[in-house]
Amino acid sequence: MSTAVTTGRRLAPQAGEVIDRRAPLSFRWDGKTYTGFVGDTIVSALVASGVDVFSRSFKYKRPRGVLSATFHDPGCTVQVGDEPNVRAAHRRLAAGMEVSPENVWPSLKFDVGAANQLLGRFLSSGFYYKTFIKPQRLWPAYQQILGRFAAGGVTAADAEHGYFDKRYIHVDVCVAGGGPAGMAAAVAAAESGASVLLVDEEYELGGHLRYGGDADLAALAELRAEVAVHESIEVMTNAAVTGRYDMNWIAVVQRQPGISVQGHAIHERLCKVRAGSLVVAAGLIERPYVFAGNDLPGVMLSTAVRRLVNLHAVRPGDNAVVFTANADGDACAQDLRRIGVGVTVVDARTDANIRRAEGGKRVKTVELADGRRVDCDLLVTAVGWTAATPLLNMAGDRPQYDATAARFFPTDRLAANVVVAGALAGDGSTSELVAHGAAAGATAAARAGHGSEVPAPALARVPHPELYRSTTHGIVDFSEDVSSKDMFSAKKEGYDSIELVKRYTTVTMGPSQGKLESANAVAIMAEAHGVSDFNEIGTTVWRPPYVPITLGALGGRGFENTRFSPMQPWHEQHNAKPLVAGDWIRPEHYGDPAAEVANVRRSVGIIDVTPLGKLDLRGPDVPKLLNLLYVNKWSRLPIGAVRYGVMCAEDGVVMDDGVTGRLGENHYIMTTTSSGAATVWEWTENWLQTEHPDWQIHVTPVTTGYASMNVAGPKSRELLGRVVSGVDLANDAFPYMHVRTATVADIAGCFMWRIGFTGELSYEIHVPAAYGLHVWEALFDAGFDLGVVPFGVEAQRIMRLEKGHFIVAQDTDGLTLGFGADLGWCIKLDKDDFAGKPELVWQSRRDDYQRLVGMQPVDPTIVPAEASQIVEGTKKIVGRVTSSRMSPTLGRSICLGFVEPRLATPGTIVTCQLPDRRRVPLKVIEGLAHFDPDGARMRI
Amino acid sequence: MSTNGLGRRTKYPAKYSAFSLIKHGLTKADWPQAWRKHELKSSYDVVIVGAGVHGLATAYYLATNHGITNVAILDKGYVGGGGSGRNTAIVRSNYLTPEGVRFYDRSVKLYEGLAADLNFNIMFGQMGHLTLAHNDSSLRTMRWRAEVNKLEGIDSEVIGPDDIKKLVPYMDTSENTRYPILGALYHPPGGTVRHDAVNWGYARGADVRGCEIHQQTEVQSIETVDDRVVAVDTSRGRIATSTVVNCTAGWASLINAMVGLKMPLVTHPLQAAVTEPVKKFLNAVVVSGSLHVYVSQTDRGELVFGASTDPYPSYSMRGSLAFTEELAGHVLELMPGIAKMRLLRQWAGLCDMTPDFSPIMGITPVKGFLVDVGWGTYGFKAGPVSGESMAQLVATGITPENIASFDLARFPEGRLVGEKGAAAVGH
Amino acid sequence: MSGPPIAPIPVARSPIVATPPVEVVAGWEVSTHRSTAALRVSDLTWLCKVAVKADANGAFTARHPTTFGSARRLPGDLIEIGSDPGGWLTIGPVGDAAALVERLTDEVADAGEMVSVIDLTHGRALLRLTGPDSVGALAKLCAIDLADAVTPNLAAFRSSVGSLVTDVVRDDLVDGTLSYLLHCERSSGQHLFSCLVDAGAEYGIDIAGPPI
Amino acid sequence: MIQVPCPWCGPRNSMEFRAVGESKSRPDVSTTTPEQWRHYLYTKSNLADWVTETWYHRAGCRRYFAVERHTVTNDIRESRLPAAQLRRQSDSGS
Repeated sequence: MSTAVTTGRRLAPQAGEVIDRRAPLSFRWDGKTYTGFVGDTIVSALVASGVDVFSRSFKYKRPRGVLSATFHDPGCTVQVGDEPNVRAAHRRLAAGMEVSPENVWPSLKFDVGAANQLLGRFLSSGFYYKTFIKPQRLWPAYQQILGRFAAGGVTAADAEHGYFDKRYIHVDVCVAGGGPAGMAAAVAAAESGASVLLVDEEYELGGHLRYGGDADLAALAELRAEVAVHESIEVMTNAAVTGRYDMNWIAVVQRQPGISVQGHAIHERLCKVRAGSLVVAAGLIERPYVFAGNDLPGVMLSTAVRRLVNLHAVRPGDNAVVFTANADGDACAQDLRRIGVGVTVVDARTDANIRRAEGGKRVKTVELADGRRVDCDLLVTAVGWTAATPLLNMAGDRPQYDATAARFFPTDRLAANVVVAGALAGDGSTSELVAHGAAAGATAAARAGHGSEVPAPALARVPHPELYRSTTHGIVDFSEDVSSKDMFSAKKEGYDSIELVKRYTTVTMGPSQGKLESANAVAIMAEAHGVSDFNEIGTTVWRPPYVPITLGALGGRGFENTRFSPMQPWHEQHNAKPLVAGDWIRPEHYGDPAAEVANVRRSVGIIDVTPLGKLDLRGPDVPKLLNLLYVNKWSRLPIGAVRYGVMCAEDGVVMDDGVTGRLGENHYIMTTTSSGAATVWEWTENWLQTEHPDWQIHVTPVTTGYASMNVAGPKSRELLGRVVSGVDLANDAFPYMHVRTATVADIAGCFMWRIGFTGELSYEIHVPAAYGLHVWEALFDAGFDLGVVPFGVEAQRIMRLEKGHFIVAQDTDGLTLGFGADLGWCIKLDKDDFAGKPELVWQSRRDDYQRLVGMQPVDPTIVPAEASQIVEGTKKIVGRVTSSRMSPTLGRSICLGFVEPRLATPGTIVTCQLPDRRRVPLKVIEGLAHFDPDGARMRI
Repeated sequence: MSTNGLGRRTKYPAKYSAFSLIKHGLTKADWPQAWRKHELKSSYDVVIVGAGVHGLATAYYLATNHGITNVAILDKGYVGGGGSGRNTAIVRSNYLTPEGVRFYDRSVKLYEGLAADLNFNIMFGQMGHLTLAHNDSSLRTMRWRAEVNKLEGIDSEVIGPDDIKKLVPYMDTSENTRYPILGALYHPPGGTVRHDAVNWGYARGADVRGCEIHQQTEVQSIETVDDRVVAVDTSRGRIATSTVVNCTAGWASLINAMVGLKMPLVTHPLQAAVTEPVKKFLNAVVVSGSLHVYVSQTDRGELVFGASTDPYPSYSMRGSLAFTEELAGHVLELMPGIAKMRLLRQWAGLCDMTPDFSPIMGITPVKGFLVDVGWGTYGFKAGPVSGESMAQLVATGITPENIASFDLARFPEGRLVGEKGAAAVGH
Repeated sequence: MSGPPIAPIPVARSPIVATPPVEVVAGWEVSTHRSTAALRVSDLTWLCKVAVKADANGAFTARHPTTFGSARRLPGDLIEIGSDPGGWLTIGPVGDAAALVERLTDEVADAGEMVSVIDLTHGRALLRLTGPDSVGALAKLCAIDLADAVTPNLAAFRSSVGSLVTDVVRDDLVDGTLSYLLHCERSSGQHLFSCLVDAGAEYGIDIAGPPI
Repeated sequence: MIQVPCPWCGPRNSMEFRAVGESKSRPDVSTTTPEQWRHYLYTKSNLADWVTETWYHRAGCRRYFAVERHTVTNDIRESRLPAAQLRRQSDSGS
């Protein structure tokens, strides 16, 4: 590599740099305009422009600069436009980016919060648990103030949602980590014939090779070429495996994948991967060193310096102290010398050490263990590594500490479909790591059914000094501002397990989730406990996601099923007010529900009841099934007849109701409530498949095979007479509670039954769905002169309430047994068996349950809100109103509700408390029906 | 009965206060242990299994209200390491049944005085609690709860979209959404506490009064003679005792099995998650039953999410991706503006669900074996009152009126509690 | 209007709003829009669909060896799908439902076996997604592995597509172009259609009327 | 997401299914006592171990079947047709 001439902080062109100097970009930071190049991260561009401080720390508001120059860099979280908490040391620069600092109220430079530094000694961890206790009434005020210190960026209520996306991926092998081992694993797996997904967090494959020397760059070029030739390898960069879940269900987040959908750039995409095997080649994360002043701007990890210098051609300082314990630190010193930075090496391997760093907005002086003081503007530490084991952890492993190599290693507790590759397993040269990766890749492929396993060549565990904390106290968790001193005192207070100290001090709980600090946290705890073996301390459990993922990506495109009837276009043209009823959109009314009621009572109206559940039942054993499902009897239902039935669950609680009609010898149609359609079908299948597989019955749901419409009102027969052929509609020929198949408006294959939910003469017509709109329109054309108008769900609710017909789950609840819903008339306890029979038998012998009754407010103008309570004395609840409406037909308010048995006698006056706390009298009526109790109108 | 009569008279080795903070800051003196370690004794008057909020509170009230201090609290893990440290720490009393309302209201009252009682700031923020209704039937249930709440003197009312928008400006209250917001049950006293603080405060309070907390002490079996408890065998040795209180939530069935009892309990994981912090924008607890989500924002700025329990029973606490997907999708239905916020961490706890969404508290067919289980997804908010009531039962042998309807016998006798209507997600 | 009503001529309609231009063909309102886009979705709801239920080891099964999870192309432009254990769905030309029901019923009428034949033409919405990028689009909606090894041509499965229970049959075109038939409950047809259009947007999906 | 091996459709994501619960046999309604019946309705073993459950493939073949699952690991070691169907098959077989 040629010696570079530096211009300001931007170095001259050099091999391996990822910036494109022909493509300058201008952006704004903290209100000022800066420029950088394509390929720069926000931070590298700012460092090149002389910016040192990117944020203030969470608690003490200390200035923070570059530490790791990676996604996890705790001091480099910024606001970009309406996007909070952007990782500025990772996010690549884009033209016109509006970047602003976070946590710096009122400004990055002047910061009142910095006063906290003086208070620091009082703001020890958990201080808030120990104060603001009294007086209690002031706590909300204290809480307001604490809230101001909340970290992070800002959101806006009206922020643009952005385009997010998801996709499913099925591969034989998923490789997490695109360093040398990961790339080799992918290639080997592909050569075994496996399909491969290769995922890396950075923008290019290569891992640490990217910012290495000439040899590294050469090796990298080779590996990249090998990956490229294999079409069976899908490469995802700037992406991360965020979680490994049961059975290798793997979450991968793709950030700004550079895909545009109809002009919207995809912000993030969640890939849900089902992989035969997972290769974890996540590598090592360089560890910060704990000492006084270790969070000063200008104190950086060796890998941070090498990234800035070699990838982004940025000069991070002029005078450096390099505290190194390994080859990477040495290489960093080399790089610094190459670009002309003055370097003082402090070599840990010769027992030299640093004690503390001093400075204000940037490090000025380093005090060494031997007392020497060295002035510098850059302090580099290379004290060792944290193994990136979260994915292994999620796969059941609990990595063990090895004091010789001074880091954690995987154990054999790993799930068989997860394989470790590369530096996680040990140390080695590039070629050794590649060999290890290749073996891991082949083994992973074999476990996914391709080729055969290859034993991995053992990687050495190179001895490394155990360097965690100097003789001074410093920051352990940079994003939470937790110091080693905090952890010592927490332990002394009895928060002595790693989980307790984590919760008490919040160490490892911040945005970097322990990536940088977990090893140090364990080491500090071991020191506090005076134990040498870290394994006695254990580690906190890493939880998904490995890196934070946007809610947008997790939510995806939000496909929510919505169901419509064939008549929906007509409803929209006629200004129906949409009612969301589960998945269905239904007309609540067409403007005036009361008028719709009046019209039905006076002449004729039509309602769209397509959502009614319909099951086609065929076979000789159908009566057995009906007898089992319903509380009433079905053995002798004649062909052409329909019957109302109620279903109870095994606990006797009312579950569903509807009518079932017999169309032929072995052919029945069952209707259910619209919300109960799916439940009743599954319930039916359950009985047939698990209790009575010997019964000859075929069940077919035909709910939306038919468009269903109820033609109701005294003139409904006359209207139907104009469009129905093949059926004699005369009262005696087609009586109440019967069914006929017919041709309606030239559409054959319709069936219609005569029932009366509204209490009027009415026919429910079921039409082959594709002709639903045709028949619907034909009915309105034909009935124009009869004054036919549509009516909606609300009008139907009013009319059924006038008739005292209850609605399951409104006039009953999760504990209403059959007799409580006034169903004694249809519950046939003399049947051998039916669902819920035992509970109903026992209930029939009791008298202690609330009864469903019809009620009318004594003041007919008062309509109690539904769920108003029936009370006695100051607060005793003795019932409630379940349904309540103003009846246009009766010109008075009417109710259904529950009352204690002793109050159920007709004529009883009960007290109802309205939401506004007024108390009004209601009179219990005879039966449930307020209108036409003996049902004469339905039988005309 | 005073909940802190004896408590006031007990001296903490170091009382927590602003003054003591400054003193310790200046002198750099160490704080004493919040609770101590002990050798396991060969016998205790009462053995409480589970050092979560229910077990610790039971011990605390045994000591403060009844002077019973020869008590061991055993936990196979660490203090508050189970559901008590994994829940979303929502406190409210706007339940459906009068007995439920009265019970949880007592808990809210205890929480309001708890920081002073325990000399430990539990950070009870009563920012208000909103349960959204997206269809007329849930709106009816909200009205039902509101009316029962009012009769019990609880501040609770149904409000409309405009008022909701005022309380939560980020909420999309427009009509043309897939899940339009028709209204909400608004409960001003509802809010959140710092769950760890509650656990630790009770632990410290129980410890200073002589109760012994034994962490890393797993119960392996329970000895009975003629259906009467005589001893508990633990990983650290045998304890003779005549009274065992099962406060182990998701693991309750396993402890019950040690005395041969089966109950209507099914253990389901309940997952939760937090986002990265952003500046405060949400000043209420928001719950949507239909969308299976609840959310609040901590003082640290994180959004804390919860949802309904996992769809099948399990003792696994590994968490699932599907949970975070549904959660995010539904939260964005409510607050589309926060799509670019990032989920930071997810975790799971174990819930022992009952058929009627009410706990099982009190005596069992095995004499001396008491249960405080079946806490499902609503156990934390009931911690203080459960501890108070269980302590009274242990001390007096008489089941307190406020837990009488939560007895185990209600199942064979068909007297289920009617919280079903309000349950689903409601937390 | 008064006097004797004039009954309009019956028109059958799909649950999916037809893309203009729209014509009535064979009694059905269909889009006649044509597309040459690489990825296309067509509404084929008008095709007839007949379901059969029979004993899994009975006479009907013997005559119809289409196994559960697979499909066969049969003479007369029929596709027979093994849609359920002991259940079949036959898709045929528009208007043939009645004849098909009769034929299938008569086939084993004398076998003494209980066989149910039901016309589901009106109960199901039917779509065809065609083009090499069909997999990419479907992979945004459906968790099933669509690789040839797992779901080859004429594989059939029922799963969740866009959070909707949907029947999927891989039915490549004669020229080998990748193509899928998808059908769901009629009332959710518009939803399924919208999901496919949204998922296909990245690949420039276009809407085409049914082949006439 | 765990995969449930459906006896008819093969392994599918658990989202496609409904977990019905511990497999139980229904008491004879003509002789059952309240204790027996409510034990059947409510009481659960709730083991942290291998359990036999009923699952329903809601988004697939719409079949109920039995699953042996470990409630700690969620591993599934077997899935088979419901007991009643197996009985019937063996009956017809013999």
